[in-house]
Amino acid sequence: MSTVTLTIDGIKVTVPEGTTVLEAARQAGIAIPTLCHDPELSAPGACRLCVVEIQNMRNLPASCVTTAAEGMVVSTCSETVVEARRTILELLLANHPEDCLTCAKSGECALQDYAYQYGVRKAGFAGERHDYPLDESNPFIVRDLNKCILCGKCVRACDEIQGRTVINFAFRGFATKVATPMDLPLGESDCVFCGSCISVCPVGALTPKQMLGTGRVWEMRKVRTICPYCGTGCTIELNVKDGKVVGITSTPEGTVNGRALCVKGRFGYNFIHHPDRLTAPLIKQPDGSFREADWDEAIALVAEKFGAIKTAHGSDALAVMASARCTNEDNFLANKLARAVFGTNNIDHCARL
Amino acid sequence: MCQCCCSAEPVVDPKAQKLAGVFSKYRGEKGALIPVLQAAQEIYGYLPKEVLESIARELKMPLSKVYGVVTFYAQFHLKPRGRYVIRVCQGTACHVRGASQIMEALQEKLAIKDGETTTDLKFTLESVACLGACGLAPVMMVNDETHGRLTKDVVLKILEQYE
Amino acid sequence: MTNSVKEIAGADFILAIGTNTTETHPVLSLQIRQAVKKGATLVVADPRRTELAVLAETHIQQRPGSDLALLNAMAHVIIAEDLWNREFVQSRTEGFEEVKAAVANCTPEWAAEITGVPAETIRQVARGYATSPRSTILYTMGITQHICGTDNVLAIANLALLTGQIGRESTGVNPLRGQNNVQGACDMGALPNVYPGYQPVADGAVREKFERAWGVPLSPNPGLTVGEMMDAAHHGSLKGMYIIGENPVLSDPHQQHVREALEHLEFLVVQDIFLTETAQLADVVLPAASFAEKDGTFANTERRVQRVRKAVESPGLALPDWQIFARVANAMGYPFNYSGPEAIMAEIAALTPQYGGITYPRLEGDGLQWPCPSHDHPGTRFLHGEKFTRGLGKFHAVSHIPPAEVPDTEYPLMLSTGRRLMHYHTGTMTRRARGLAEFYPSEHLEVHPEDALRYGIKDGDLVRVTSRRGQIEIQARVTEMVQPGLVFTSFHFWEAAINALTNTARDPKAKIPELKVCAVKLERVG
Amino acid sequence: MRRVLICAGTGCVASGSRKVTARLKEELDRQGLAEQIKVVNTGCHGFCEQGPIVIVEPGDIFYCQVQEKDVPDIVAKTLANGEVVDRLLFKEPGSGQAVTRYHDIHFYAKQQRLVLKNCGHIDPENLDEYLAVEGYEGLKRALTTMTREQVIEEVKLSGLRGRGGAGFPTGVKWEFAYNSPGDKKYVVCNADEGDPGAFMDRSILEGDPHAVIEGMLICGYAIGADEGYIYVRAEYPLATHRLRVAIAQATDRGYLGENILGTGFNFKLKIKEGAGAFVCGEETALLTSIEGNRGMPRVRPPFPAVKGIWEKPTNINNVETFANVPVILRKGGSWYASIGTERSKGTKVFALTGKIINTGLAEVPMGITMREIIFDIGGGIQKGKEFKAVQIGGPSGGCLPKELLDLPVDYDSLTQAGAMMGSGGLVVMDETTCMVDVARFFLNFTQKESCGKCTPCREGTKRMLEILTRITEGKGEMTDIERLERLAKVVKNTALCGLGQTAPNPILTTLRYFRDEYEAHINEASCPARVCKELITYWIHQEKCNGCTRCARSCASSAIAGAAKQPHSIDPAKCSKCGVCIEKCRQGAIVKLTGKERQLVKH
Repeated sequence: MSTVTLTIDGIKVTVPEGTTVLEAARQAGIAIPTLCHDPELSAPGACRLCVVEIQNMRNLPASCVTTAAEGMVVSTCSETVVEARRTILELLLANHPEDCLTCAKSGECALQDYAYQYGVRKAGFAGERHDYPLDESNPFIVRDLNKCILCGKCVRACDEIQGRTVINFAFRGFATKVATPMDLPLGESDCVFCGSCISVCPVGALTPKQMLGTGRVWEMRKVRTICPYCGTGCTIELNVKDGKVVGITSTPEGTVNGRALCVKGRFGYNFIHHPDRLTAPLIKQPDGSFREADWDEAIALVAEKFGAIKTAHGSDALAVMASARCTNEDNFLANKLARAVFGTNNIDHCARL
Repeated sequence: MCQCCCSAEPVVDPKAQKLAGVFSKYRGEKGALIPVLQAAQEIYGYLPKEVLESIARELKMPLSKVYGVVTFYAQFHLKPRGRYVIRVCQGTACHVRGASQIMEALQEKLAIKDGETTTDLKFTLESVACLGACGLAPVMMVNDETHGRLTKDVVLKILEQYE
Repeated sequence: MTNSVKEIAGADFILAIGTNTTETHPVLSLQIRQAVKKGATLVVADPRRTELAVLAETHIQQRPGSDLALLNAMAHVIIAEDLWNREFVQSRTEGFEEVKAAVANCTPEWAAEITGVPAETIRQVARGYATSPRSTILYTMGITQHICGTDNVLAIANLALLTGQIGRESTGVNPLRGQNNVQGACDMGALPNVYPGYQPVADGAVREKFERAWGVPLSPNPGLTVGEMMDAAHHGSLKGMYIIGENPVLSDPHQQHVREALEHLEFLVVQDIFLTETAQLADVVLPAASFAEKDGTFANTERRVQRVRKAVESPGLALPDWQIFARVANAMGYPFNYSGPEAIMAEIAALTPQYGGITYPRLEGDGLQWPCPSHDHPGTRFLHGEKFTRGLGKFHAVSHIPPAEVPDTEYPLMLSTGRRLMHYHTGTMTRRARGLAEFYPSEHLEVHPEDALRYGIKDGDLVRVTSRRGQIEIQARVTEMVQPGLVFTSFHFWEAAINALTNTARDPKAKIPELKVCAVKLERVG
Repeated sequence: MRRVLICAGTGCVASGSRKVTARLKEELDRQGLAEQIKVVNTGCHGFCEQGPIVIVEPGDIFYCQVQEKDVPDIVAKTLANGEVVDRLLFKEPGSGQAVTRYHDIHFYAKQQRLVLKNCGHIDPENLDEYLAVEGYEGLKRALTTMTREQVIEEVKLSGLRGRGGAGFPTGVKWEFAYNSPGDKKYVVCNADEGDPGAFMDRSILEGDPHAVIEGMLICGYAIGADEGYIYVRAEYPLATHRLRVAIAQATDRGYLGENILGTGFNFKLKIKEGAGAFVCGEETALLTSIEGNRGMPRVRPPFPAVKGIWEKPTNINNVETFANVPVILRKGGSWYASIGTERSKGTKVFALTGKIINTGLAEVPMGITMREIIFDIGGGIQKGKEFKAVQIGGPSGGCLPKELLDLPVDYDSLTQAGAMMGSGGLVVMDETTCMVDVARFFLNFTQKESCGKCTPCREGTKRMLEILTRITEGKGEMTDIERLERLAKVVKNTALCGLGQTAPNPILTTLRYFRDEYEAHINEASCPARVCKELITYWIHQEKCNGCTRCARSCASSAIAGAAKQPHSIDPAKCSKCGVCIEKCRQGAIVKLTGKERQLVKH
């Protein structure tokens, strides 16, 4: 593959032909802020935060959509560039609620981070702000379009990752918004609540409803594991706070799924700490009701009863129904229990259902 | 779904029939959405939700995309419009020759704002960027007819023609 | 799956038969959408007009239980029109002549009668499948939950063998596994006839290997399948049962039969995370850890073994399943001494050739797709590349048989069952997941408008559905998603336990119950 | 045979030319002259203000503002007896002298019409008339005597630059598309003339549609395209109609379709009607719109020449550019290059509007000065007022002051002065035009027409408009000017497409040339042009008012009080500042006060 060499902030960088200036800079360890860019999605070049100065080019091109060329001389932090970025951030903040204190996204909000980085304390351009009603019409996703910066990642994720295109840009100019058909609440649209839009939203416009108020981002421990539902095997991250799973997020590193999940995978976790969970062995009493027992008693009873049946009627009077929801290790031991301990091949599970 | 009048002949909606004609004309043509929307609006006078849904179905595209296109272009309307659509030019030439006063006069007379329709569905009033008849500024169009060299008085007289 | 999930996006022609992928495998269905976006032809064969069917270029709306006729007619067209892959058939398969003879009379016109699908459609789909550079077939329970389930699968394999549409990237036969670790449970020998790694219990050498490893003599007789267990329990030859993480009272066919069977047992142990409908029948209930509370591995539908990681502590006394098994085994005099799941995996690897190279450190990151026989093996993206597991791919002559129970004057409608996007299996988890339960709180029965008219049913009416085995009451949803004569619902809701009605008739080979078809009648309540 | 040419352009139709045509035909029938005299409906003469225009040939007699009632005179006198009807002649502004012959009128005499040559002189709905004036000869020459490369060379030699915006060399653009690999290519004509105040493309389409089609065909041959689109804006129904007729006729006669002129060249042409979005005039947005999407611009590169419609190489030029091509092929590139300046060749059509006497289209050689256009051709400023500024290039352009009146009009000088050629709209402003208000007007326009895709344009135009509005309302602060300038520069530097990048131009030029007006608004609460309503008060000069009551009777807000024959006065609290009273007052007693003057009223 042919390569090109360019100079970015005085550093010579060699990259494969076709690489964008943004990627080239990142390879050289130079951070360029972006809001609408996402390596997994198409590049609209819309937010313009990633502008840079390139010798012999008019204006300030957006680095995310400018291809690196041989001999290019790029400056990512000249005064003009910084001034432009600061102004763009000011413009975005001028139409953004200043409620970071209570915003669920605080701590992992790109707009907040960049405002901090560029020292934009408040919007310099007071004027009209959007005043859209909050869309909380469904139990999964809260949409606050007042916080939307129109980066369009959700639109592209819905289209390019999910292939559903439930949302799109509607209207134009200052009135542009991300909308469902006929601008109905999400709950009345064809949305299937996969939440991919949440996973790409850089600000607090799209948040998982069930996680609201459960903890700040920096308080969460993320444990990477596999979804407990269908056989696709999506990677999920359990968000843990104070010993509780308070939410599920996806990660771009998901092997099978990337950031995509379905509604069950992303929102179907409340059963984990449900009060109905079994917390102790139960032994049925003569009247048909259960009483709690400790492990020793319960296990002794099970061993005794199974042992007795085995002795009286032979191993094949016993059977094990293993589980397609248990781990390989669990199932291997179930299999060993049936065959080596019970002495029967009567083991099966619900593979056929 | 009709569940009550099973014996009756299916009623054919002439507008729906026309729309079906539009679909067959554009079937398989790339980039047909905008002309199809234009034709549909020609038939219905505006673009009701059901029409958008059938267009999305026919053209095999997401409804959100259809909605996005409809709301992007000034030509498309989601609400019923007046029999007479008054388009008042707000172009540069008209602006410097007092187009805003023409607009004001019309708003006052019809008691509606820019973009609105009178309750009797007679007039719809809207401003347009330029009608390209700058020589006659200020200008307005009523449906396809252009009227130029407007003054407040002239405008009121023109309205009377459409009673 | 013979292929990997992501390979689906690279296919040129996809036949999705008996799979409601967007609802049952939502994330996997994204690959189908990608393929369609790139220009692939999608053909969906499903008696219901599912979302995937709407996305398809062709929707084959066959009558339930007529898949085999459809598949054989496709084979007929491929042979008759000389579209089969001579080179592949000659070098890689055996048994072609038998299949050729078996499908000789399966003309599309013949199949049209049985399936209700126009002959020309069958021809076109067969041609498309045979001639596209990379064709792939996806299926799930719509194919397997029939008394001819195995034959259906064999008929699909026949098509792949005929055309050589297997053993290449994005090209193969892909059953989509329905549960998170159904692949792993099978891999781990939770099957009556095989040890881990599909090693037959009847094979002396294999048995010897396990006897040596486990230090006890093992039974040479294949055991009972789930359905057979229920029958055995029902007539008394099976006395004790240990059910782990399953809820057969709701998930298995003919609920009354299952319930009675479990009640006939001398001793029933149920190990689960909730007191399910099945657990309520147990003598002892053992509290297990949920997936979030334990370490281990799952194997997904593409044979990828991935790490499950503990995030939180189990509630109360609940323990990971493997620890409970160890306690039971120890108490029964056979010590299970494992330091943890990683140690168990070491034993799995030692005894299971496909897992031979799998260790926990190697599973960090993307996991491994089996077969992974050795520590330096990178895993396998798609199967049957050079040769089939058994050497030559074998054709199987199979022929159409009607469902075990077909509509008649008393029970004039067909009932089929399946899943919904928002719920999962018997609802044990999803109905306790706040948002899901709130958004999809109750179930309904899909009824075609023509049938609704016939039985005087309006959308939202409460209806009684009755089969020879039982009855339930459920709200009707009048919709054209189902074809006339067919009603459909899910088995997620105990309030509308549809398996009270379903048939226990089983496929004689794989013992899969015919959940996809039974005869019912419908009446409005009140 | 005598011919009567009646303009049927949009302007003249609006002034009643259809009725004139009908009446004339009726009259000729009645007098039995129908056989000898041919009535031809033509396209626009570019002098719409004088419409309906009727020309009698031979003799080149130019009648203007002709109404139905004038028809009998024209028939009886001019057509029957060769007499001129004096009252219908054009009177030169200033001198008031009546002019008989079309080409003697100053407005036309100073023009050099290449592109507009046929407009008004042939029937645009009759292909034969086009053929009679060497129509399709350029195409014939290209197809039968030249290679594709030679055609491109000829266009490069002509020095033709794009007439729609930034003035990119047309031949070079064609060469890119020619060199772009691909077996399918497109030619697109941008007829989405959206600049308010520009209507040359409309006139060309209405008056000479075949010239545009011929230009596109030549381009198609040159770059290797076999399909084309003309994207016409929705507000131009007549132009669309004429194009449809022209395409049908050209297809019938073998100028479009398969095997054109027997040369094996194929080309089909479709019309796409726009749906009302100014941004679709931006070439990538236009392509996106043709594909059936929201007309949002795409990032360049890749340029349309590489990835245009449906990712295929596409060459896109505007109407006027294509209309220049046939004459270049007919007469040669070097002939064409002899017109104009060193770097801007040929002619340019300007739309003269605003406070100018002769409103209309003027085609002039490049390099002519602004003064010549405005004063010699345009006849100067209306009502004897003082020239203040000319806004050139539409919303993307800028406002130039009288100091720059002698600026030669070419691409580079205009850009240097902070404006741009754009599509060639020239809006003339006099002392009664407020430059802050003009800037606000343009920002209001670009803000409304912003597609909403990129941050600087979507949010930036909104904020600039808000600041300007504040200033025109007298609520501005001096820091607003600073803020405006900073914002304008960033938007110019960072916006995604041409619309956004040029949106600040009206602000930047007015700030550059008329900064004092901004300062007056802010510091003195004064609108020197007496336009900004919040800063003016209507006042009746008590000594001049004769109490005729005309003003009071015309006031819709009942803000004027006063007894008959007594001086009247205006109640500022009620006054809506509509200005009707000033129009009605014959004494010149009503004036607008601004700034400190307004204190007069309070006392």
